[in-house]
Amino acid sequence: MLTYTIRRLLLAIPTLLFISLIIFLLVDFAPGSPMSQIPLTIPTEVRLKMIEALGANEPVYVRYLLWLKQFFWVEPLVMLDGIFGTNWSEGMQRIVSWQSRSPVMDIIWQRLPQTLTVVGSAYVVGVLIALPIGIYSAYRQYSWFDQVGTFFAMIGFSVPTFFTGVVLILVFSVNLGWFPSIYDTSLRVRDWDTFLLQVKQMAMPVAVLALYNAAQISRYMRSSMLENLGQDYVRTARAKGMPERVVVLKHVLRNSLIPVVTVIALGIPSIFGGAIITEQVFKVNGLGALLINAIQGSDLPMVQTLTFIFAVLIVLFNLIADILYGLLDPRIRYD
Amino acid sequence: MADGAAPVLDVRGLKTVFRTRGGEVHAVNSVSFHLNPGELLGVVGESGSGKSVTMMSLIGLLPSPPADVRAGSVMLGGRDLLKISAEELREVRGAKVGFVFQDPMTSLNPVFTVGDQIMEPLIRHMGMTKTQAKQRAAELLALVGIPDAAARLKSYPHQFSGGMRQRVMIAIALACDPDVLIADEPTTALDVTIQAQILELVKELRTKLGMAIVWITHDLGVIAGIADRVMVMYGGQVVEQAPVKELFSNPQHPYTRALLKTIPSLTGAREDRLQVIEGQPPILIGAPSACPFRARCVHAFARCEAENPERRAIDGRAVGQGHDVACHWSAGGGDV
Amino acid sequence: ERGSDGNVKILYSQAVSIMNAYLSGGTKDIEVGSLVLEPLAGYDSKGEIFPRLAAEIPTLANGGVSADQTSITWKLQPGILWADGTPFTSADVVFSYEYCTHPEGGCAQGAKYEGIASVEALDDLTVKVTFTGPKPNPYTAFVGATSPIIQKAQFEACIGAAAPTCTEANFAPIGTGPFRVTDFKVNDTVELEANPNYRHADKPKFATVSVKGGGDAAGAARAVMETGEFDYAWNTQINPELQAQMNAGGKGKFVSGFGTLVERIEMNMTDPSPSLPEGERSTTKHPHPILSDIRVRKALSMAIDRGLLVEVGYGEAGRVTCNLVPAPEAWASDNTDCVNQDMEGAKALLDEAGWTVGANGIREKDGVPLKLLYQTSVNPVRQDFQALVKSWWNELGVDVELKAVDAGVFFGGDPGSPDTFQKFYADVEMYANNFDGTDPEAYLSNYLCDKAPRPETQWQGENVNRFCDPAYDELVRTFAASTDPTERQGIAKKLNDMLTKDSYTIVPLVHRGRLSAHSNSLGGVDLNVWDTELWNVEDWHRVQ
Amino acid sequence: MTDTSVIEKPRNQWADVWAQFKTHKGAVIGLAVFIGLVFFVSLGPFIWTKDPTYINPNAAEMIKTRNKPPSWEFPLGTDQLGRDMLARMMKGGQVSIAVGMVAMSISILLGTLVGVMAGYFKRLDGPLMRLTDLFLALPLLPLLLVMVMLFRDPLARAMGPEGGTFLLIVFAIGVTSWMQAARIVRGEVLALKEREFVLAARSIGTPPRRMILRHILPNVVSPIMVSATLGIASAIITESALSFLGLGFPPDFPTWGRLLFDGVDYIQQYPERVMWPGIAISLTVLSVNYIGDGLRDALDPRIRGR
Amino acid sequence: MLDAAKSQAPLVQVRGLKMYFPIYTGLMRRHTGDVKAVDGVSFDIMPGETLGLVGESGCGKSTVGRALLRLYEITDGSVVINGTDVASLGPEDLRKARPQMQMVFQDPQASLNPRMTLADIIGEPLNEHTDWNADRKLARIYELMDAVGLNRRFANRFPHEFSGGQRQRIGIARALALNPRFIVCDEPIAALDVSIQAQVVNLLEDLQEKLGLTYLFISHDLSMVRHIADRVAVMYLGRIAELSPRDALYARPLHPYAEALLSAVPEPDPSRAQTRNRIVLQGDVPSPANPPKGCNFCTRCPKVMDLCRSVKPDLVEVEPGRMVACHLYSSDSMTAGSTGATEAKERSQQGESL
Ligand SMILES: Nc1ncnc2c1ncn2[C@@H]1O[C@H](COP(=O)(O)OP(=O)(O)OP(=O)(O)O)[C@@H](O)[C@H]1O
Ligand SMILES: Nc1ncnc2c1ncn2[C@@H]1O[C@H](COP(=O)(O)OP(=O)(O)OP(=O)(O)O)[C@@H](O)[C@H]1O
Ligand SMILES: [Mg+2]
Ligand SMILES: [Mg+2]
Repeated sequence: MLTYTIRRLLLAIPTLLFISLIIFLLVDFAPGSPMSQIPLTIPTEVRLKMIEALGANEPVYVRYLLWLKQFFWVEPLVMLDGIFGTNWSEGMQRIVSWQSRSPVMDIIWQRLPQTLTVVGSAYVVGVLIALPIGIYSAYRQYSWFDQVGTFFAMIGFSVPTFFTGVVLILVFSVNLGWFPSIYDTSLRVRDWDTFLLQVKQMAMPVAVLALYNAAQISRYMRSSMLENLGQDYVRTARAKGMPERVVVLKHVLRNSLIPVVTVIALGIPSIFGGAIITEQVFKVNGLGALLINAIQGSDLPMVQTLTFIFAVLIVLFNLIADILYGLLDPRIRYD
Repeated sequence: MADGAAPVLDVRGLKTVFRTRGGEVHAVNSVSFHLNPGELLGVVGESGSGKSVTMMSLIGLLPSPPADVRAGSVMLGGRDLLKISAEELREVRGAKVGFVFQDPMTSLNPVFTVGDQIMEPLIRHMGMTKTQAKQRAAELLALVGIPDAAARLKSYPHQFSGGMRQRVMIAIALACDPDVLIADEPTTALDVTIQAQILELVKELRTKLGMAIVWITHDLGVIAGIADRVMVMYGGQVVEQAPVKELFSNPQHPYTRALLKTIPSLTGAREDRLQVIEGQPPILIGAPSACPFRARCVHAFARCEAENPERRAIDGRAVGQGHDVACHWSAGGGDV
Repeated sequence: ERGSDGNVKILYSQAVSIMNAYLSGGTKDIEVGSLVLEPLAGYDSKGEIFPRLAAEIPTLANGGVSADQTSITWKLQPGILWADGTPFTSADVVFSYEYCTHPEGGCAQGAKYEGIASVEALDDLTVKVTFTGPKPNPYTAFVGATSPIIQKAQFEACIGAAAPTCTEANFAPIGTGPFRVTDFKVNDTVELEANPNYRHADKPKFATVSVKGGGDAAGAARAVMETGEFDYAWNTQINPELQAQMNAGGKGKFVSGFGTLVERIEMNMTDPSPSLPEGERSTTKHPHPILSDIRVRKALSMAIDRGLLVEVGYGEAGRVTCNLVPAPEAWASDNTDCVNQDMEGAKALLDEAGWTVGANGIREKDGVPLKLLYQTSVNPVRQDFQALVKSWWNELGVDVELKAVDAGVFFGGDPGSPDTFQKFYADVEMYANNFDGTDPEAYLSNYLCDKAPRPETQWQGENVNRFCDPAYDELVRTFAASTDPTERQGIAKKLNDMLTKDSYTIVPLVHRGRLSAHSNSLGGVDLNVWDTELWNVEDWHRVQ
Repeated sequence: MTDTSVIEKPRNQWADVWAQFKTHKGAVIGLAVFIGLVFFVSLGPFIWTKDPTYINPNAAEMIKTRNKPPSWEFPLGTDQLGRDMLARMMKGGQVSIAVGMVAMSISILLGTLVGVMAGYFKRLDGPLMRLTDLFLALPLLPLLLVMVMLFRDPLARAMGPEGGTFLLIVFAIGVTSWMQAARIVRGEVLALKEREFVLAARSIGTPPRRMILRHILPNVVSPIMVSATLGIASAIITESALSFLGLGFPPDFPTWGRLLFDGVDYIQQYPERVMWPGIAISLTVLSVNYIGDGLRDALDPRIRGR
Repeated sequence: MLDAAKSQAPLVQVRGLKMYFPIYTGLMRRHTGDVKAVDGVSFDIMPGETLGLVGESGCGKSTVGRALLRLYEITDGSVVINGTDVASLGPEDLRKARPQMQMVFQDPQASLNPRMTLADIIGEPLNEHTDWNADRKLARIYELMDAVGLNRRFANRFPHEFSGGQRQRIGIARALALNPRFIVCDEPIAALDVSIQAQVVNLLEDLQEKLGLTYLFISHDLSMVRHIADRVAVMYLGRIAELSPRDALYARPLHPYAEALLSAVPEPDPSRAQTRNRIVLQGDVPSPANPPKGCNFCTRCPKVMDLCRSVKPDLVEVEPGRMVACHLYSSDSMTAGSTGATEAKERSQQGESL
């Protein structure tokens, strides 16, 4: 297991380098310029000067190598400095956003909490809703519960979040006034009241995203359960006189969760990708908003770094999913 | 065996149908049998003859729908298992009746340790604590002949060979000292040498624990080796029933006869061609009104088409007690 | 009393990425930055200049501007303190100039300091700006929120190439304005509190300000007008129906103001045909086969019903205009020839030009169909405009193909992209533009022949329709030399007319206003379109 | 066993498939709805001949026809420019359904190709799965921007602006959404490869190409079917997001996704504006899902026999 | 048919066949060991003869069968079938050689593609190796179906619509399609019901007679092997333990493993079953990845000697026609000559024609 893990990690390095190169070139090649958001009143010469000051004129390979160095050497050093209070990274140039001129990593760290709270908890809520629905749908296959579940899952897939988001806002913020329509990122949970506020402002974005996630995961759960319910060991468990609860929730569930857990793990990187549209609708300003902002503003260092981190997460969680599979299923052995 | 003793298990007129799109499949049709204390009843019959369905109907293991246990009674310990509630039935399963299934590879849950799976019924039915159950589980494993039992409790099923897994299944079935052990083709998936091990084990356990056993198989050789009494099933019905020696020496039903002829012998004279039973097993859709074997029977005559034969004793004892057969021809209707 | 009104919440549908106007140029950054950093003078809501950090406005009359208009001397208000308690001096002013004009600094407001020979501190409270020549409008440097004064002590180490690395300073500059930053989250929120050293003891009324960014205009308007979560929302440009509905909600008000922003259609004077070799496409080498004829251009303009456009797209926040320079009044031409749609006249004009109606209702001439590609950026109102204009032009017998390009690409100016507005690989395109302050000189100079984007200039340049008229160039030179205000205004109107009603290279559609929203409980809002919208934030207060 | 007198005519497999399909109630309803939708969008314009992009050039008239509620003249009402919603729904449906189907086909094709290759050829497995990782990690927007920049004009020249855009969009969506299908198919193929009938085919000397076509592919239809169903929905939605970013069809060209997106602005005043496209998209997705369910069963001879 | 075999060279000649499945471990995926599924197996099969191959699960029977047909790339050794060394053929030559050697599989359900009709399945080899038109192919398919006793009406049905025995007939028809000379039957009856096993075995015998086929009949049903095979090879853990003429083996097994195996077969006669003296082997088969150092059977052998634990016995002829790999007989092995082997073969073949 350990050697397998290490081996996969080592193999991931060339893969990631290649991915980083592709991402870098692709993002670089895309049309658009960091000056697009500046009003047209600013004359051309000034624009050109600004671009020059950003270093955007350097040849692409120079920027790529610089970026590699910054990403793999400078930023880790900065992080170490942050932890141990050392100053190894002093004087080194970090990856700087073209839009805000501040280190990209700092912004990402700043954004991470709200993304994790909103998108993360939406994922958790989605999973928590999806599992029981999937389990029960499978256990009572073709019952009305199952049919209704299927129906809603399909609706969940087919209705875009920009629509559900706006509907929720209209109903719950405008008409009922229960929840705020705008997410306050500077809210600090200190006491019960602020906690309530936090819950309130999370309610709608979480609901929108959770609906979508739940729709998907409940389908996986259902089919996995169906598969396992037909297995011989279920009959064995029943023959032992185990109550249905134990049969389904212990024996079948444990087996069914193996593939589902890996599906869930594979979905985790998407949390870090944020939820572009939902974040925009509720103004959560998480990583998704950061990315879309950066893309629209052609903030290349930001886009490159974000997407590369995303790629790292994908590769990493692929690996984690595989390892999880091995851990959960005693039959699988990696060596 | 002890004819006078009250049977531990008494099944009468059991009927099980499956509702399918093509119609109702009458998988078990008026099956009656009993099981005396300490007796080993062998059940033979070809694939699809209803052996497994019969046994699973007894303790409500069939999924419903599509299965529907229509009629009959299953008396065990003075209660009719078909009448009691689902909860009560669960108390019977595993505690009073142990079940061993055919495929040891898939019948154990792959993600729980062998120990966990043996301990489960102990905790549920015997009210043991975890530590007690663990100790008992180790004893059981040792009982079924797995060396270093205590340590192997922590193993997962896939770490065991097929034979060992079947031993584990037996250990589970035996865990709560059941009155009846139902073994559904427990050695079919195993190699001959392993099968021999298991058969030895069961013989030994029988003498040690003295429980009654139903042993399903389609290998007449196995039956010959261990059974006291044999029941032959065909097309969802019991077609012949007799003490083992009687059945082999004096088979009555044409199916039983044919069956005995199809197996090549290991020791006897080698025949040039094997005997075959031509034709296909019956499709059990619709309530049976004729003898299920008539299409393949070399002795079939008009009555077989018209009427489903009743079981009938041929040695003067009551049906089920001695040798009985369900056939018009052997009753003397045909070639006499 | 300072801080008595608690917290005010402001919503910007574009989030703030930096507080230092010199490094961004984005309107949202400049405006929010103006809560902290101030210039020497600003414009009020009527477009009139008034002193902020300066003691008074230097003029020819008071001698602050030299008679030959080559220098201006600013007197600073005495006793002003930075938020950190240190005194504000002329050194800071000089430093701000140096900061922005450093060649490696990439200052976004470089244009503000153009034509300056030197800036020197005569004493602690006097700054003299010397120009390279006579400057009719000397109020560029240090005037308006786009050229604020930054603190020398804070930014000294951040000059030139180091400018972007001073994250701390760029996010939380020390200023003289009514508020100071307490927390800054890039592209998200800015938290500010009242500046204890603000020069007016009783201001600002609010103790804290929260500026939230992100989302869309409709959501922003809703947060003020319907849910009441925010007190002020910037640039809530939404469709008129929705405006009306939200107004009815009664929680807040829309406020609008008209600056110089004009939505217009630009006619491509050069041939954008893709069959031309790359490098010659949309260059002056090949005049446009259809649009070179002024009659076609005029007909296209005549077919448009601008009143309807305003009604559909902007409602209260738009006016019909035929001018490129619609304001200030003194500078705006009285040209109204385009106000009424004249479909028949347009048709006649096209007939006259030889474009006759062909088989399927599309006009053609010498077998060439009258077909135009009409591009703009992605924006719901613009897409509605496209559809409407298309329907009129279709009526005229013109075949129109529409195209909408992502704003980031359209305005990005990336020479590699075929879709930038400067490259103009289309026949007509629509966008809006305006000018800073009140003097249109630089704006009108954009249409000089040599400002046409072309391969040699990496497709940069403001003269996107490649208008080229030697008479216009000549007049622009006169304009630059002229110092008399009335004469200048006359020339500006002439130039405006040359571009619009005389040539129809630019077809103005709508004079667009700013539309912002504030809650009923927020008092003191006075929408300013000549400077930052938050220009008088220190006077904002809570009304009960 | 020996009566060879009556030789059954070769049965038409598709008749069997249809017979089984018919027994699946949901699938039949789904098919009816889907066919209804297809008729609605394809034949509808011949009956309801209003031009979906027609705006009354007469301003006074046009003002009067703006934002109309449903009426006999405009059965689904009009939009903010007085365009007939019914005509727009039909026109938009043509594009959306076509985009959904074609983009889904491309993504399924690619996904199946990669999945089968990776699963069947051990040597290709590593590289192809890394490629899948790469595509999963690729930022969609810059990718699209690059594709549009590179290919829109040449394509538009070759096929007209709408045809070119269509091709570009379906290709873009297809190319960025095949990864899930590839993973699933690969897993299936790995399992199928171990089945004895594959070995049997090998002992006959079946070359890999035919092995894949005849033995592997038919046996992976059911997972493919599932991802296909989901693919249509996401393709329709993605298309709307693309037009929103200016990467889609010309702006006056309606699609359901776009109508839905535009309608959201007017949701408070004219909620029916979002309902029409919303219902249409959901109906399409639901019906396709049920059809997929039915087809999966009908295509499986094992289920069909029952 | 049997008389002809006398003078003929063997149809199948296997020498030192080894089939190792490599195990890769560690960071660099280094080749650290092998699953020695088949570890040096040699035997001949004469034309028209049936060689039975028996042994416990996992002992390498299927692997031998598959390696013979070059479904695996073998590790070492040679497999000469009808004069060509199958083990070293190039892809195209191999394809050409395929028609003469075919296989019938254990699981009739799994070996038929569930999405192909019977006609497709039987016709597939014809598609691969002939360029006949559809009619001719159909004629051949019907012919084959007749030969294996399938009703022609079934041609358009799918495998799941058949019973196990019928499915196995389909598998046999497919194997026969190209007129092979040699068929590997890999447990063709293991998954079938007793009453149907007999049908299939009879069919195989009939076909052998009619078409002069040569079989390698893999099974663990010793009584069925006794019925069908001329000679029987008993395998244990990748090696042949004993290779003897059928009657001799069943009358008096020489290798202790063969002996145990035979005694473990249940006797379908209650009177004899009760009295039979069973040798019950203890424990399980060792892993083929890590076989014992000496004789593979030494861990379970009731007659194990010290020598067995250190030296692997070779397969040598200890009696005419009987080859055993066991140290118990090593002293005799010196005297047995090659002539004895042929003698034995004659005897066994005569014995069969009883
Ligand atoms: N779920 C089901 N639905 C419909 N018919 C069923 C179902 N389960 C079993 N049957 C039918 O019931 C009959 C009896 O099956 P059963 O499993 O008892 O046979 P068996 O004698 O145990 O055979 P085997 O030796 O193969 O285990 C068969 O004809 C089978 O087709
Ligand atoms: N592809 C493979 N990779 C690794 N090991 C294999 C492979 N195929 C077979 N083996 C191993 O080779 C050994 C022999 O397998 P084989 O299938 O030949 O046994 P068998 O005698 O046919 O058994 P059975 O009676 O169960 O069919 C087994 O231990 C098996 O695990
Ligand atoms: Mg059974
Ligand atoms: Mg095998």
